[in-house]
Amino acid sequence: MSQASTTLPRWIDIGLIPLINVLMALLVSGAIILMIGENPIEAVQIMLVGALGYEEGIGYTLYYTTNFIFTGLAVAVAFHAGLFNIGGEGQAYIGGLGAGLFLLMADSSLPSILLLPLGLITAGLFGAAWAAIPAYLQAYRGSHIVITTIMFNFIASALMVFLMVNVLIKPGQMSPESRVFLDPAHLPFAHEVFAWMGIKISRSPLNVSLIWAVLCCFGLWLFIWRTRWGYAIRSVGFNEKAAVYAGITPAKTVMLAMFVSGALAGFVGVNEVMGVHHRLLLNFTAGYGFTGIAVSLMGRNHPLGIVLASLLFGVLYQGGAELAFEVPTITRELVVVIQGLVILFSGALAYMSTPWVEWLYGRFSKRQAESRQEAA
Amino acid sequence: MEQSFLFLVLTLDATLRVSTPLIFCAMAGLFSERSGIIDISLEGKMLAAAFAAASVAAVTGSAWLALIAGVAVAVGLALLHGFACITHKGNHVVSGVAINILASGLTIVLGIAWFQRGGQTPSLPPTARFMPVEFPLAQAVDGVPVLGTIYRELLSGHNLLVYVAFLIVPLTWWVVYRTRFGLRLRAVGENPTAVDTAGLSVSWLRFRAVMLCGLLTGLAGTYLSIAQNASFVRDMTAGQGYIALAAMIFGKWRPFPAFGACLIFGLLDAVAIRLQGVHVAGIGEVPVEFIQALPYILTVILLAGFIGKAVAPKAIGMPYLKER
Amino acid sequence: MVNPVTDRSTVLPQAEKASPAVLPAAIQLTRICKSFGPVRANHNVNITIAAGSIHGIIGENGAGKSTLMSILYGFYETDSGLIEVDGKPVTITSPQAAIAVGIGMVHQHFMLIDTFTVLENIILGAETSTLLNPGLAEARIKLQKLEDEYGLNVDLDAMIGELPVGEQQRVEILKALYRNARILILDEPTGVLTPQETTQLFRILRALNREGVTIVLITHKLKEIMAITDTVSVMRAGEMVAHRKTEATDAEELAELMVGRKVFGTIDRGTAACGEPLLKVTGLRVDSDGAVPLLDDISFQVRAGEIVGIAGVSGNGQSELLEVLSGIRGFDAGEIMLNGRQVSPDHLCDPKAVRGLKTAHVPEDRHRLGMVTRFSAQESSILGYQDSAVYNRGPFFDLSRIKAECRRLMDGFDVRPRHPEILSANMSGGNQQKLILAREIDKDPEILLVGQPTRGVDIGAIEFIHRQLVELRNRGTAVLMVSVELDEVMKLSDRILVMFGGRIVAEVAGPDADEKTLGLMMANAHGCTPAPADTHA
Amino acid sequence: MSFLKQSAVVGTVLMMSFAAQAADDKPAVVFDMGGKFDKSFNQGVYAGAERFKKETGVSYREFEVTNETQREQAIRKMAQRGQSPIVGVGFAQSSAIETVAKEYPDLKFTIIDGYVVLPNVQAVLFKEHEGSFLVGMLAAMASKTGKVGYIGGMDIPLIRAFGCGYEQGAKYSNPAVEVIQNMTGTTPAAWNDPGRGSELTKGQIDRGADVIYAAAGGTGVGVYQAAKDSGKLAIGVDSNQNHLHPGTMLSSMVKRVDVAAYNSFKQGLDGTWKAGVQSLGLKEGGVDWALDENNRSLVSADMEARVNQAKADIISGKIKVHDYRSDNKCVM
Repeated sequence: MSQASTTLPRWIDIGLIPLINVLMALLVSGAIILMIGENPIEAVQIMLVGALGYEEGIGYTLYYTTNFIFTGLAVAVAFHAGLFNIGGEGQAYIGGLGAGLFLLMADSSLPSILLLPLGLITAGLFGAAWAAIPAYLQAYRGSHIVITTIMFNFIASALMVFLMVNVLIKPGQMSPESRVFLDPAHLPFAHEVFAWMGIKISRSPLNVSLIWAVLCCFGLWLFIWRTRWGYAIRSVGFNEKAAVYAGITPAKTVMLAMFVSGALAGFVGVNEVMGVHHRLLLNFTAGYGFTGIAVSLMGRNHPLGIVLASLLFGVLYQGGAELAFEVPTITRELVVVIQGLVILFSGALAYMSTPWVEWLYGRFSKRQAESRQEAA
Repeated sequence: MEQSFLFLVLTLDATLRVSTPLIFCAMAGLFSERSGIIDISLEGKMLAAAFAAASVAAVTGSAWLALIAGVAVAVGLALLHGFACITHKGNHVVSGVAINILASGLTIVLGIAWFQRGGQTPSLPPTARFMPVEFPLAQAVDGVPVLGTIYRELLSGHNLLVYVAFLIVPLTWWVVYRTRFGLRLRAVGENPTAVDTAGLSVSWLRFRAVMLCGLLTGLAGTYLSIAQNASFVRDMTAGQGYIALAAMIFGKWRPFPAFGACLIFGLLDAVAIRLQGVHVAGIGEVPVEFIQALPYILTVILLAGFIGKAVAPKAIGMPYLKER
Repeated sequence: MVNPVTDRSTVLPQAEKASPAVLPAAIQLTRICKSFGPVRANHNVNITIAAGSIHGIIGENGAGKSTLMSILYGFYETDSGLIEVDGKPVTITSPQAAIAVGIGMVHQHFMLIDTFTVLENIILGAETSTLLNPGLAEARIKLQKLEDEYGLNVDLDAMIGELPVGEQQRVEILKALYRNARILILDEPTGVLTPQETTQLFRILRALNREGVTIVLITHKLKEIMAITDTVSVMRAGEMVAHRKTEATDAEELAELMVGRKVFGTIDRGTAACGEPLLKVTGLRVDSDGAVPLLDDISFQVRAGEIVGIAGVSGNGQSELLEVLSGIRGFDAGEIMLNGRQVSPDHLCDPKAVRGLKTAHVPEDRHRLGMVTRFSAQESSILGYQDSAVYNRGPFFDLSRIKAECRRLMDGFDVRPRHPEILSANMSGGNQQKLILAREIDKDPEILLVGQPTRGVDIGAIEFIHRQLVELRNRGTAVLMVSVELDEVMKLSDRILVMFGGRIVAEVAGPDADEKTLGLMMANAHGCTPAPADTHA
Repeated sequence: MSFLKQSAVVGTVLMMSFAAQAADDKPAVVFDMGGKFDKSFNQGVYAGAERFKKETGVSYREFEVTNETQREQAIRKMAQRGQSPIVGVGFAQSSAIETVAKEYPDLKFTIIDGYVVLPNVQAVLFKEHEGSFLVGMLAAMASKTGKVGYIGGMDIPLIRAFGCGYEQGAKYSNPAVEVIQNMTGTTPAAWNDPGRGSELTKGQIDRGADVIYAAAGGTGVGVYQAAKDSGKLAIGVDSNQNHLHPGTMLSSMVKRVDVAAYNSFKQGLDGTWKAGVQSLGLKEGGVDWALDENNRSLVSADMEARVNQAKADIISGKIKVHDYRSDNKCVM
């Protein structure tokens, strides 16, 4: 790993190789599309046009991107502490529950200016609290966080169904959904915001959560690389013993990292519950927590990379929906397959292409040096 | 008395059926993790195997060909895991997650493409399945109290793979602790450098371990789709791979304790199924959701309370890099 | 195959042996090159090791000795060059191939599995049957024969993790012999041994040599080369710089060849001007999982302006003592006074609080404790002081300040390259150690705890570090130093405490110490406490 | 860059061709998350739509949603293309239909299993409790042990309504009957867990149940299989599933979502489509019990007569079957 970074220039290491990995994943996906009898090139075109070709499509793409930024950052911050948080799904679920409970309680008594920030904070706190339990068990009881966070996904789901079916369901309603929040509790949609400015754009679920997501990226970057807490998190992640030597308590740091991670995952609830659906309902997390793993891996756990990877997955999700719309034989699960392939190639096989690239680069730079010599 | 005894026997009987895939997967995980390869892709391999077995059984009508197909696909995925973790020194957990997601998507995409049933495979006739094996005299001993009931209900009348699962446990123990391969397997999970300097190939050992893991998850998947059930249904593994992994950790990476943990989880599930909708004195009806979540809650509690810091093989999850 | 190499200083290896003229060289390496990226670890290395000899290879850390041996043992493939064993060209691409041509290796870090028995460890990879038990029985017979033959006594059924290191090393030797090794390579074998154990090892090596085993000894200790080898080769910066017959050279010449310049062996300490006791330990005890405590009844004090050295074979409680004093590890009984403040298990017993008592700590293992190798140098340079107001402005790091401070430390301690943004892992061992030392000394500690101050550090840097420690002591700091290098302890200490089995078994004034008596104390020849050490540490 | 441009061109072309298609009367259906092969109501709608296509030769556009947000997106996309009528399947699509229908007042929308009142929305609801009541009676009559079972899919009010109707029917026929109820799970995975369905069934059989009714989508497959393997009876749901295991399928509670979808499409084509809420019970033929050659031998003449009598009584209002969804309570 370190050898790769010492012999190759940075742009190859963090630019070209990830790109090659994504391309390989897409190539295999293309083969699968061929296998089920469709034209992959056409599929790509439909996807790109569907995701980026018109206003509404772009809106949806960015709406998905918002979710992936949150879950990607959540996975990344845990990764920096050496933890693998697979529980983003459950944390997002509970985060949404928190926001929903708060708004159901307070939407008639508080103005927007208080409701929205407090809802956001509640979502973060609920997500964080849900992550804090596995974190506590890892830090103080030695339970493996991968297992416990998976279990907590299942438990969150059960809890949510119990509450939705038995407690929060809107009376007389047949589907397990809460009542719709009052207007002040809605986060403004992008088309609404633009309308205030006199610009008309198509309706889409894109809302101001995206701004919060971008702020979170910047905030997390500062937090990880510019504060003593981020320093502590990275120390524990890289070398726990050195962290202990430095007076950092790994257990507390694990708690901190997971708390931040859970809060970030919980913000998916802000986008979904406060931004789009305006009510509590089941399954609004739709696998975003798991996709966060792929996003974080592709983005190399760096906020900037995560934004780019989130965009890519946003395109994949929206374009994939469009594809399923246009080509009936291609089903929605194809996007799941592509997602799995991206995790495989960008994560587990991240360094597969490195030797080849090194070899090519070696030849290329040699030839360049030779021709330069000749010229001289 | 009679009634509650029968209830007990029948609950245990269900325990056997429910814990069978867990046992296969726990032993599979044990081989992999003892060699130092973390495997959270038990779930995905089992799912893929279930799909392959059901597909082949539907097309050929042969349970045995289906078994071979299920095992082959699971071993293939295991090799992919090995290729990522051993050959390319990728992160084990990430590779596992990728395989799980891939399996859950691909089984449906291919299922729809091949069978046009929304990811489900056609229902299988009994001839294409592993059907319950009736022990000799099972009906004859019916009259014998206690023992007769146990023989007829508990021991007899399971399908072949259930019995195989229960034989796999002592076999695993024997392989791990009584053979040359087992010695090397344990060594490579503890200290791969030592194994390398002893003139053994770390990669080959680990590849063999993950292939064994694939074999056993293949059996688990086959059991699910063509023995316990009669077709493949999307995401039919429903988290059992994770539970098996938890059982293996709970059993501290040792065959018999892991087996015990599988039985506990199986029993829990069997009891939960029977307790659903039952009014518990003083509490009233326990919410279904709680019963559903119980195995997961219990896993968390068991992992946190009983075994505390689980001692994994020392070199687990670490790619083997030759050091200067 | 007589002297085919036209190296300027190749010796005639067959010089004194009985009739080796007809024997081909056990190992002959010709123009071996090996690079890791831009780093040339071995460059045009030529060496001839005569059959039946004891051949030493000496060089500083990083000179390329271990790379060369790894090539011989099949860990690395050469970029170019020829390897011949017993006169025949061979390609060694794996340890298996090395074993097949009769090469055995005892690694610096033992290649043993703690949870296996001795017997299981030895047969691992050389089992004779698919089933374990028959193979074990067969091996037991063969091993007993080997043990008798060479006087190597090891309990075959003992668990490796419970054996002292000396015995573990014997297991490693047995392992090589069990695989019919005729050429035995030992990589820094004495680092973890007491002088007495070293003597015993050498006795075993001579016995093996008498039976016809060729022995290659890799070390950076001149004394050992002089004590046991027939011939010696010197490596520096990846190249072979000289080959000598041991009897035709001396330690000074070898040292010069190793370093490439004259070396000064002594240091002017001046006299100790002891003041108040700053570090006081009374009746300290740390329990372990087993019956025997890790530390038992430790009492001593260190005064201002004094260096107290702790001698002992590693694994006798020194590491634990440093960990307790620096707050990393808790303790079960006793009393610690740091700078006049009492530290108890539930009060001030954590690294941060200990630092607050003006106690600095240069840890034994710089890679695992002293720095985060994946941090930049400037990030490593604030490890332990990351919360200090100097480095923070509000909630954020003051990065320019951190960088400036790091550069200042690098200037003061001659850390190279002087580049605060370099990855810590990419600095040499000596420079890493200097940076850690700089970080800790810079805070003007009243007490300095320092473990293995010069482990893995090249000679030039050793001198520098020693001077810094003495200077610090002269400024009135109380220094407690743990080192397994007896020379170092004797050279620097005003007083020496000897640890064995978790206890302090002797105290000697620095000037009175001599290697022999210290060695006996370290082996606890006086029998103060028969408790075995915890080998886990 | 040029590639992007090129695909933009392709996209424009595609868009234009859609616009051209939109001029025709083109029906569309948006399936719910279970997917069109869920062996339950999505599949019923699919069957109805296919029948329409076969009979009229008019093809339709379809989409299966994968997450909550896509419901509205898919329906709006259909609307943008001028598809009409647009059939939304499942109660969860109600709010999406409501939103989009307001935006496109000229298009026709049909929501199946959902309640939306708008001038351009047709809401089709079913009285599953009535159909379940009948099969509950059948179960109680066929049972030798006096114990019958019900296995639901995901624990939601709709599925509880099935169980509640079933229990009322069983009790109506035999007040002493014991009804064992189980839910498969709490997540959508519960619709596709035949393994668990099989275990639940065996559990119920072990507790004495000998007729088991499943309203659990794909999970039902495991239920029917397990019942067959144990030689007990099972009751299918939504579509007529009697053919799955002739001889052990006592009957099926048929919910004619296929008819609802077919009618919507057909009426759209004929111009007879009408907005408004329809609640389809036994009276309207929206739900029923299935009797065919596959289960003929299991249903005695007496049973048949009694069930049909009850059916008539329900239609006439003599028997009132309580709907769980009306107050989230199961009142006997």
